[in-house]
Amino acid sequence: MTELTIVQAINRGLADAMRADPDVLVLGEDVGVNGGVFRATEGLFKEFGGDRVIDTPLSETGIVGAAIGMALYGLKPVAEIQFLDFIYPAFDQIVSELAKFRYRSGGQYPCHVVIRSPYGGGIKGGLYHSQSSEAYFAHTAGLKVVIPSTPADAKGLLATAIADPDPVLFLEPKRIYRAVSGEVPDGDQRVPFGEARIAREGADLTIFAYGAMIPPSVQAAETLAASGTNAEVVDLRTLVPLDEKAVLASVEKTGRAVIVHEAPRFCGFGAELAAILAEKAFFSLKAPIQRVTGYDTPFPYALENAYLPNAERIVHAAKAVVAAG
Amino acid sequence: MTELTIVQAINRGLADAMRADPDVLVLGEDVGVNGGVFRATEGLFKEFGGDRVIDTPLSETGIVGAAIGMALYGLKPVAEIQFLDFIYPAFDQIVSELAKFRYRSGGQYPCHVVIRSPYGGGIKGGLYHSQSSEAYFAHTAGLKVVIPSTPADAKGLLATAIADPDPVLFLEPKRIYRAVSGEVPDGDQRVPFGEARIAREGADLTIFAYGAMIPPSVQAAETLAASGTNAEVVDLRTLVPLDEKAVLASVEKTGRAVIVHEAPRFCGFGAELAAILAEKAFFSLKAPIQRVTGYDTPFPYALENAYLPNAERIVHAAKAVVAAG
Amino acid sequence: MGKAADKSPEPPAPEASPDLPADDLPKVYRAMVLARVMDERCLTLQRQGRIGFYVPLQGQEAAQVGCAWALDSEDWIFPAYRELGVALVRGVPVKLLLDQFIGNSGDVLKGRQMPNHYGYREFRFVTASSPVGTQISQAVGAAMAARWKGEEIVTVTFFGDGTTSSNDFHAGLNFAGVFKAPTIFFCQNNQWAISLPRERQTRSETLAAKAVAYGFPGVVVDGTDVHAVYRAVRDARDRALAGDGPTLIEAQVYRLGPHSTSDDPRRYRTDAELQKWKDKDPLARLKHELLTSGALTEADDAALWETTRKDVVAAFASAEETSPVDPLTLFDDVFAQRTPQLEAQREEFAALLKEGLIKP
Amino acid sequence: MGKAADKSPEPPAPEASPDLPADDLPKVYRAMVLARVMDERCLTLQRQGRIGFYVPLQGQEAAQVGCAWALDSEDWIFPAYRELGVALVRGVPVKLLLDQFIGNSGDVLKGRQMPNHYGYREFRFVTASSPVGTQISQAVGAAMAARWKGEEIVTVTFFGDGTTSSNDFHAGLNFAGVFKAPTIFFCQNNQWAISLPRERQTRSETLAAKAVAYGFPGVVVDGTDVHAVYRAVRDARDRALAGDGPTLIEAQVYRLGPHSTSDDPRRYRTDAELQKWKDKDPLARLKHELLTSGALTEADDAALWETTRKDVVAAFASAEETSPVDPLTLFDDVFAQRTPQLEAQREEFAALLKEGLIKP
Ligand SMILES: Cc1ncc(C[n+]2csc(CCOP(=O)(O)OP(=O)(O)O)c2C)c(N)n1
Ligand SMILES: Cc1ncc(C[n+]2csc(CCOP(=O)(O)OP(=O)(O)O)c2C)c(N)n1
Ligand SMILES: [Mg+2]
Ligand SMILES: [Mg+2]
Repeated sequence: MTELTIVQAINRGLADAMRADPDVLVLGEDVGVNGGVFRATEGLFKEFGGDRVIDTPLSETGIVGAAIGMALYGLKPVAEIQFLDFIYPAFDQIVSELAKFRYRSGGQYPCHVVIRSPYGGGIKGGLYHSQSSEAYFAHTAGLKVVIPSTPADAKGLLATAIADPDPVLFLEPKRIYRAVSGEVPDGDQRVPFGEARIAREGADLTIFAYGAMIPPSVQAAETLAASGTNAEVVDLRTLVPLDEKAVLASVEKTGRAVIVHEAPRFCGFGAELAAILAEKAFFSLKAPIQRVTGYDTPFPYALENAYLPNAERIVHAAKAVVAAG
Repeated sequence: MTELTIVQAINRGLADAMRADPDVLVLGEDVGVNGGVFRATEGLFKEFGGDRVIDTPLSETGIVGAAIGMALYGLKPVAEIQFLDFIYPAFDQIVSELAKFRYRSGGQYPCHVVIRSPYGGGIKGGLYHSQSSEAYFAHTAGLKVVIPSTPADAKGLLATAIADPDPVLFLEPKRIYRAVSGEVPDGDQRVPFGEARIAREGADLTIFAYGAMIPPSVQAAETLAASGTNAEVVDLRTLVPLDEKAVLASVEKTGRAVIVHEAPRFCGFGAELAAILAEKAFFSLKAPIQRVTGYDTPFPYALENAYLPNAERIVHAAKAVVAAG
Repeated sequence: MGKAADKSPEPPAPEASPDLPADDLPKVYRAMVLARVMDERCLTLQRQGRIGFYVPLQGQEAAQVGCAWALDSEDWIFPAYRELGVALVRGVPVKLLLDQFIGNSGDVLKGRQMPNHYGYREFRFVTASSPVGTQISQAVGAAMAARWKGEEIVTVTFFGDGTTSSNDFHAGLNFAGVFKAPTIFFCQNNQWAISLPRERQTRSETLAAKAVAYGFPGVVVDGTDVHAVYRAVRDARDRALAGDGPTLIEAQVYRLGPHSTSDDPRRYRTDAELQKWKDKDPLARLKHELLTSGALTEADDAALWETTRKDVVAAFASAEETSPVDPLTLFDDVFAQRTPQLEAQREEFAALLKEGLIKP
Repeated sequence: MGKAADKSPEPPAPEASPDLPADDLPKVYRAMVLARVMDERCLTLQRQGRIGFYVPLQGQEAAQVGCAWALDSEDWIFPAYRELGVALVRGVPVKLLLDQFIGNSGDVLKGRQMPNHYGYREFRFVTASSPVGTQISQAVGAAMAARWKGEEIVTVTFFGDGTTSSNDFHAGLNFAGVFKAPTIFFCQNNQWAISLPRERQTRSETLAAKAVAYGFPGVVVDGTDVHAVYRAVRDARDRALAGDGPTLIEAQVYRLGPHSTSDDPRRYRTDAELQKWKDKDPLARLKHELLTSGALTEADDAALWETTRKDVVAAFASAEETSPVDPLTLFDDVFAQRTPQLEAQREEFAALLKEGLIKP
């Protein structure tokens, strides 16, 4: 066990994977000499050299296209997109190619690629350094989407992602890169995909969240406890594959759901959770499902704190749900 | 009134708009001399010339980027993306720029742009000539998303789109471009955004659908009528802005919902509808909501008919919902 | 050897160009004939509704076969959707291709893609997709990987004149220049991108000249001349393996047929232009050469066409008899293993299939 | 006039180049000083936590001011995020810029964007965004629109060396070439894209040479020489308005400061390199010229710096006193009119705000 922040856990995870497997390499903008703008790749260039820690030209199209080609040839590239907001120039490669290659080739050409990217608000980054666009990717058949919220999960899920033969989008909650630190098991400890984590147990209501929304969700649960509502917090960890079993089991127990994410509400990931509950846990539900999310506007700058879900809003929604039935 | 197919209605709508307003122009691949690969722009090049019906190089990035620039300067470009499957090279321009320009400039720079694109399956187009990726765009704050299902709506909604000062993604159900024909009012008859159309009235169950899923939904409703279930079919017409009132009103009446779309289920547009119902019509709902959708795989070729929702699947789901409560 | 695009930084020395071995020429011709025969046949089959769609290559046979001939079988091909000639040189059996065109159970791709979008790992021919250009940056990544693994191969990517406008053309060539990737960019300038003529695609003087922007050589070759193409590709391959980086080759050809079976070229180009290029038919050119050299007689030629036609007809008959794909394969290969969600959808699907509510 | 990039198809004739009027020089210098003063001040303010972020322009003043000086006030600017010098020449008041940096109620953008991402329709200075390159193809569309409307203006788009690798660089320049758009592509090659040096961004000999790929001229200018920049831009503008199409200008400069306040350049570049370019400081160069010509004395200069500093400090004090943005504006300008959904969210938000559950 070592005490690490999330960004340190990721850095450690990358180094471990590169040491263990010569086919793993890292590429992206400023990932080499500079060690990444968030220092997630710090030290890798020194240890593994410029052929395995590749500073690329400023082209996300090229980064993902090249990563796919490398994977087709048998390597296991880990590409960094500097901010999730800048992934869109690579969207064609991701949606048309990365997600579909195995399928359209009848299984001949899997794409063993991980794309890492910091996502979300909370660093006063405005419209283009704050987005949380996981829903686009979760809707894209053929991609796995992973979002850790603790240092241990960051390392364990990253190890699983790098070992996974399918493309994985690994989203890092940059707001808590350094804010959260915790014990991380040493060695190759993997956290499996498709298993949610119960961040807090409870019986009266379930709060579903992931990534940087876990801390305010847990905080909300604690506030709620004071007023007699015992909330469960489910950290989804992997959006695809989703741990539907855990989602349903929790609501079958609590009968109430509040869903939290930073992304705009409309067609956000929370919609899918609500839809699953409305289909498969309908008779367990005692009250309307509420979503506490970013608003349906672009991400603001000055009003960032007003935009992002906070513990107060979660508590407010939870109370409304409890009051409703 | 004139009897037109959907593609003829669109062609007519474009010509009318260009005649009425010299600031309207059309650009895209093969839209000029060739009249568009689906002939939606047939005749426009001859009437309006190459400066207003612009054959562009093969770059969706360039098409949308240039259209934005034109709009900033005061024109009203209507860009064609040849197939919705090919919109991804323009995704950055659409998501980062088109959708956010008005907002991020504090209202100084609206983007009066329409992007037209044929979408959906049913023409044996395989992975790349069949996609139905409306959810990506509906999740993008700042974009309007419109999908007509009849010739009259095609013309009326297109007129509204071209007059709208905000960016509109206008998705055309290519599968029924020519299959459906109907009466279209002459002259400048607009269909407002944000008003769903009741394609068939009913009291027992609501089928929500749009675009090319309207015909099988109506067919399903007719089959259901034979077995005593009176289904309402709601044609959403505009996904953004959504006619939430009509959505809720229908389910408040019927108590049951089946949601139909071609796109993969996971995080598809249907999830949002289900989430809205689970939040705001919870106490009206008598039974679980079911979604009849494409599967969570890339769009297939040989198995296209097995993939696409059909009337039988809709009937099957509707019966299950009715049986459940 | 075609002239180097003016302004290329390091034009390869034409004198170094190796020649297409004379002994190979009859085989090269046979490959070109096979491609042409399949093309003609498939256009007919599409009209008859026996295949759903087809993308012809007529006019581009010398470029494709000449290029493929200059490669090693270990080299990786990243095609667009029109490279039938390359696939045939690679040795992909005709029946296997036709299985793909039908999308039956013999199709390695399991019926997942439109005709022409095939690929065969066994033949190092990467599965094609429709979005133009995406293969270009992938080919560069693969070349970087091969070099990293110490394998002495090149990757070759095919694309058209229109595709030089794509994002991946720019990204791929730039990466290749920066990383000196052992990649050959083989652009078949067939003068049209559906209805857009080459001159309206870009104002660059030649397409090969675009290599200047990425700091490596670009060459123009007459793509109806199988010798010129062969030499240019051999040169590029040698350069790449010597560590000197990529080359852009512009093979000037003409698409004699429609863009695809959905296209009607009479809407946008003239008969006169078509005729001009028909007079430069690459098959006629090579046939003339072989007749002149005595490597072929008119009688040989007639026999060749006849046998080839028979073979293709027989292969299609056999492909048509091959059983359809199993509908349950719909849920395979999304991931290496089906997720619980996919498993559940598969069960739901299987039940509906059984009840006859889904008809594949 | 800078040398034409070798290989440009139609290098403009240097003899035609108009000169920067001597009378303007003191004003040009004043604009450069103002830019430098604001830069120094904002770096300090950011360190003090009084603004959240800042992108400095030090080293690029001559390029920006020289370019802006050569334009007509009706010309449209499509900036990246580093073009403070251009905004100042356009006449954007310092206080208005500082309001944007704070994101207060005086900000025309309503506090919606990070510092440096401003824009003012009134000054034909289009609001900047962060994703690199997107402004390039937009500038081309606007130029096409202006021509279509019969307006005699050009659009000018600014971007860095790194941005030549972007999708929109390729798409934008290609469209401009094909449509002969009256656009000037003004590339400030400041030698670095965050930590990536120019030589590793692309292997093209110069960035200007990339114009070859699009069939129009590319020129290299010394971006520390305000005269050279002015002449190159005037030439390009004349060409554009004469209907001869776009020009790519590569202004060679150096980013003397960090990429942004989040960056530490010592991680990737040497003091020696920095010193070399500090010796070519564009402000020192112009000052020397003005001292030599007698247009400026050392005393004038000292006074200029002092007044400028005072003005900026005063403007910031006033900006800091300006009230914050109204939280309810969060829901404005998504669309021309709020949709019912946005109206409902706004109401929900207003209620939470009232109850103190949301703290802006
Ligand atoms: C990104 C993208 N946009 C549009 C299309 C539609 N499309 C298919 S082929 C084609 C023209 C391609 O021209 P070129 O690159 O010259 O190749 P050719 O077909 O002539 O061999 C177009 C526009 C596409 N496949 N992909
Ligand atoms: C599409 C995209 N990817 C990545 C980034 C992150 N980023 C911001 S500036 C920059 C470097 C830009 O370099 P250059 O074009 O040379 O401009 P400079 O900052 O040197 O003026 C990068 C990588 C971005 N803004 N947009
Ligand atoms: Mg072509
Ligand atoms: Mg730079």
